[in-house]
Amino acid sequence: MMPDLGKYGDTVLSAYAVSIVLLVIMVALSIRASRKARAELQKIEGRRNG
Amino acid sequence: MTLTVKNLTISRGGIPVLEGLNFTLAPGKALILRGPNGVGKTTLLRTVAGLQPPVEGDVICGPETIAYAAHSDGLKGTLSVSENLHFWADIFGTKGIQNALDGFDLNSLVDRPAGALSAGQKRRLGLARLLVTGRPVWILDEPTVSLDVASVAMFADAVRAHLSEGGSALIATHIDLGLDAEVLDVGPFRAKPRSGTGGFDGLDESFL
Amino acid sequence: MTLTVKNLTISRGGIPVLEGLNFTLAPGKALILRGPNGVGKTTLLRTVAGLQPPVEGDVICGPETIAYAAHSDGLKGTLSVSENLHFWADIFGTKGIQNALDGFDLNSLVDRPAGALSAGQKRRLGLARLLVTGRPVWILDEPTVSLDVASVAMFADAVRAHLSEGGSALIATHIDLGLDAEVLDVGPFRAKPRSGTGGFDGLDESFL
Amino acid sequence: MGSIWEYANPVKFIRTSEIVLPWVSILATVTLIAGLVWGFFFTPDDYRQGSTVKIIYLHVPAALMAINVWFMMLVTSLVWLIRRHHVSALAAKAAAPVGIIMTLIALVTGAIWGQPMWGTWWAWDPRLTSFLILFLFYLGYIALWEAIDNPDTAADLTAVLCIVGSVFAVLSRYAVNFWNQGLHQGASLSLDKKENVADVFSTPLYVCIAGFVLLFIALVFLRTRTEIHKRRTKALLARERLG
Amino acid sequence: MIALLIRDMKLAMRAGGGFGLGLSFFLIVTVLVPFGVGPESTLLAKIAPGILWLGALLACLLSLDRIFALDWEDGSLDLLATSPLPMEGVVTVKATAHWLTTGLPLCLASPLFGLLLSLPAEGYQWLVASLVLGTPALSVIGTFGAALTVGLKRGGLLMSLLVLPLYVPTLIFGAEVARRGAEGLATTTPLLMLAGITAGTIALLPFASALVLRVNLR
Amino acid sequence: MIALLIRDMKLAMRAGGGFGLGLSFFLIVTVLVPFGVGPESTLLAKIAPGILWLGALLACLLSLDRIFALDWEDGSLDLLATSPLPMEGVVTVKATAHWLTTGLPLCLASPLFGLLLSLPAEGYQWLVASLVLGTPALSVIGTFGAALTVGLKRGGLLMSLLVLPLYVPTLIFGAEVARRGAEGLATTTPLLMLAGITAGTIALLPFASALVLRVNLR
Ligand code: HEM
Ligand SMILES: Nc1ncnc2c1ncn2[C@@H]1O[C@H](COP(=O)(O)OP(=O)(O)OP(=O)(O)O)[C@@H](O)[C@H]1O
Ligand SMILES: Nc1ncnc2c1ncn2[C@@H]1O[C@H](COP(=O)(O)OP(=O)(O)OP(=O)(O)O)[C@@H](O)[C@H]1O
Ligand SMILES: [Mg+2]
Ligand SMILES: [Mg+2]
Repeated sequence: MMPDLGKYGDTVLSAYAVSIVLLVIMVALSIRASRKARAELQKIEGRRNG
Repeated sequence: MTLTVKNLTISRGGIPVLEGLNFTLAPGKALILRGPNGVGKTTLLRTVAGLQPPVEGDVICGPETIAYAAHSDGLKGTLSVSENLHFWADIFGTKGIQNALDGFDLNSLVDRPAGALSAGQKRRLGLARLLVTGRPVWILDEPTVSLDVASVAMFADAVRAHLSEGGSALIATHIDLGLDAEVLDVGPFRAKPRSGTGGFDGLDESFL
Repeated sequence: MTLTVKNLTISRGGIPVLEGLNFTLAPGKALILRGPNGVGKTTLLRTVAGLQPPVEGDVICGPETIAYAAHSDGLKGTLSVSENLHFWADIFGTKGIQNALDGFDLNSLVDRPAGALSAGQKRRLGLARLLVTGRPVWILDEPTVSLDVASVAMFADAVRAHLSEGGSALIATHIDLGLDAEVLDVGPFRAKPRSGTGGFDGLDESFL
Repeated sequence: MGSIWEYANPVKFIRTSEIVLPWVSILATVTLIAGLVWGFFFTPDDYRQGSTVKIIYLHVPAALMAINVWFMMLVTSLVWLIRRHHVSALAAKAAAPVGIIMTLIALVTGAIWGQPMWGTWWAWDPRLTSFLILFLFYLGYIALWEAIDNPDTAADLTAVLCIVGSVFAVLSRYAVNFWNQGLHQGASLSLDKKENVADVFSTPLYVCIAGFVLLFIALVFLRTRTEIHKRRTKALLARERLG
Repeated sequence: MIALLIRDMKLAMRAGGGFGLGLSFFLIVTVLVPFGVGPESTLLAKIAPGILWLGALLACLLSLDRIFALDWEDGSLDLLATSPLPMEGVVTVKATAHWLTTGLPLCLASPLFGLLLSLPAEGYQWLVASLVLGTPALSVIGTFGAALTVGLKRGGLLMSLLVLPLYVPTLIFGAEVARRGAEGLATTTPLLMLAGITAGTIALLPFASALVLRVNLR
Repeated sequence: MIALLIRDMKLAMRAGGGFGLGLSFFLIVTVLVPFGVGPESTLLAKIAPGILWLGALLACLLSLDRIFALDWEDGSLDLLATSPLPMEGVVTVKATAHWLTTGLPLCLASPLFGLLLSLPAEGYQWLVASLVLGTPALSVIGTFGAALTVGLKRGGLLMSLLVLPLYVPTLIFGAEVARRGAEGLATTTPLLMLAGITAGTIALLPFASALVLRVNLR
């Protein structure tokens, strides 16, 4: 399955690892912030309407 | 020279604070603004002075007619009293500060650096600045803060003299100045929350 | 807890401004300082609070008994009202700010950053700080600046409550607080030029 | 009616994005994973660069996005200044962190790639240098947003910064080129190989680029929604306090 | 406008030194460099033009944050905004005052500091020329940064962050002129570029600064 | 005291970034150096330790002037002076907060910046060690300078002028450690000197700062 990366294995893998980690962190943070913002808004709107 | 405010809504920090304000200020008249702390007097004065745009409505008034005096006096502590006044006189293109010095009893302090004045003396200097602007419409935010009784009277005299020369004044204050002026309580103009409907339907450009 | 001032001479910028001051402030009492602008009230209060040394005479008072409130309030604009109060409570080692919030009607503003308060709201917060210090002797320099009538009454109530708990207060002010307190006019204590030779008789605020 | 500006209304935007967002997200995930898997597992090594050529599937899309995101911010900033549509200001705010992450990915993958290719992590090559400057612009832009309380003021100031910054970014690009002419032949050698990138490499590369673009779109939708929600929360809270 | 310029110069003088301070900072940076990198004069000569330009830039930067901050704090800025002066005028005057108190003294004193870093003899004229042409741009760009961050507490560091990337082109061309000059190479192209940048910023940036300042006063 | 520390850290954070800003300034100085002196990596490697130390020093310096200035302006300092905290405590806390928001992040990030300036591989550990040992001294000395100039408008530049000469010994030994480390030489002597300076300043300078501050409050 794993392709043979030759002597540059570390290089390629670390590049992928770093990038994917950065992407995942960014997506995760965005989703979390979105959830939080929405929940907070709902709480306040609930208070206002109810 | 008449200042007209029409159907004005003003906001602070993105939130409307006063709405539906209407008044006119004719030459020779003074208008005293009253209202509890935090109701929006300072915001109103800043809007009228053109420092912030109104949310709705208009402030109609000739160009270059307004002299504004805020909570802080805009004094430079390292410049002397006369240098401070001369500076503003130059900026507003008027001549002579003697009038201003006399009006607020600053003659004995002319050469003192403004930083070495007491709170009340600073305020008197700040008010003296109004006399060197040569502008007809005075917009004053709590002008008598820190002033003793004698100085308050001195200030009231200055306002009266200004009015008698055809000027006008819009003053926010919590104390009685002994001026013969109309009083506007801004309390009733407090902005009310928009439509009571919930959800996002009420969402407009101000996110309310 | 009694604060005693004995034969005090104080100076500002190297020039004596008041001299020969004597008074005592017993627990449960308030003393109002009056005097025209620039006579030296602020200087006197700073000296009593220990911020500057007296030229002559003594200020006698127990250690760590004084809470001082100056012209400016020492608020951090980026911290919320409750954070500001909690900070001072921690510094003075007292517990709980609820009392202070109630005393100055700040409950609706607790989470607001102090920078987004109006002038009067800021001042109320500054005064609320006194309640969290837990100190018996209050030294207040024009505490009611920018306050509306209702807030001034609120402040007077707070002082009365403090006095009834055995505290005391030394207050410089130009307006009538409606407190049942002794009044000391510092005008007569103006420092006189040392040598009585003529020419100096015209001494005024600027010491010329 | 039907004008594109309608979508700049917050309500309309929230409604539309509600529908669009899931689809874009799915599409983005699929494309990105497909492209990266293809690139990583199913492409041959380059005869000269060996397996390091696989880094291209991250490096180039990220680098392209880094520039394009800034460009998008420039456009939305102009829209805000001219037409004052709040969504467009908030979209710029939402995009900036994505842009800085893209810049970071381009820089980091480039640095990692540089180690075997040029024997150094970092060289003051014009292209690398101008990317570093772009990174700084992003940093300043985001810091300015964070530093200002009043949202409209922040929108105005950051918009002006973005426009002025764009001009200076372009200027810097020329300055940097002038400053370090032809010092790094090694860099231009490997960077200018675009023409002879064979199809085996370029097709998955295009898929990856598409994946990054879609990911960006999805993120901007999501984050702009977040910003709108936050704005409304703030406004409501403030209103409540006024009583 | 003249009144404002005079006042600002007066204030700069009164506040303990005025001219002197920017200069002393420049001096100290130049003096600290040998402590940092070691005293070999060949090495120093090589980095001298760059370091001198950097020092000038940092000296400018350090005095920037107070361009508007003081006027903001004491309320003068509000009052100026309601005065007959157009905001663009205010901004231009502020930039001019900043240059007169910082840039100009640096230009005049730079040969002296070149001496400290063993700058080669051919370099002096080009160093001065590049500074004279370049420092006005530094002041104008800096005024923009100061206008952006006025009213923010601890705005100083944020302002540096915003301003420094904007300084890059000026620095590159300026230092390039000085470096080429010191090495006896042709300096026309970078000199022209430098002049272009300065002219462009002076012509356009004040409008952006005025806009931004008005927004900040709201 | 803890309350004050926490408040100061909070303020630093809220004011748009806190930690980030000192760091970004450091980053920007390091980035600008190559623009000034040119991109050759051998030259850069040679001056890297010195420049990094200088950058750290300037980043510290730039954030100094606000240590007391803000508290002075809004009156908190008067109030703190009448609080149960001893002035020495206030000063120490302020220095600590400054170090935590400026020095510490610089230490942690310095290897990255070493990379940009092609610092040789052996240099990294010594660079970090010297910064960890030296930056506390920078903060403490800086606090003294800030205490001296509090209350002066435009005190920023004057303070730099006062503080920079005081920084010289720290800079010399710090940069020496980093340079010797990068060249693979023995570093014990300068390291010991650096540690001595730091220990000495931490032990003694707060008293001087407190004294000076009390005088300034009068
Ligand atoms: C930190 C360092 C680096 C940065 C910031 C950087 C930046 C960029 C940018 C902006 C692009 C896209 C520009 C365009 O398509 O016109 C690009 C493309 C590319 N880079 Fe890098 N790069 C870095 C290091 C490297 C290294 C070390 C290599 C390999 C030796 C490399 C190889 C490539 C290749 C092959 C392309 C695609 C070809 C092209 O579009 O011209 N890069 N890089
Ligand atoms: N930056 C800000 N962000 C949000 N709200 C603010 C901001 N500044 C002030 N406010 C709020 O706006 C309202 C109006 O403030 P304003 O200063 O105009 O009141 P004011 O009538 O002048 O009060 P005072 O008599 O106390 O001076 C207040 O409730 C205040 O809390
Ligand atoms: N730094 C200074 N140098 C010299 N004289 C000063 C300095 N600061 C204040 N003064 C002078 O000292 C005198 C006393 O000032 P002080 O501030 O104590 O007056 P005050 O009674 O509080 O007045 P106010 O009611 O106006 O606040 C004033 O005449 C003032 O001009
Ligand atoms: Mg007000
Ligand atoms: Mg006073």
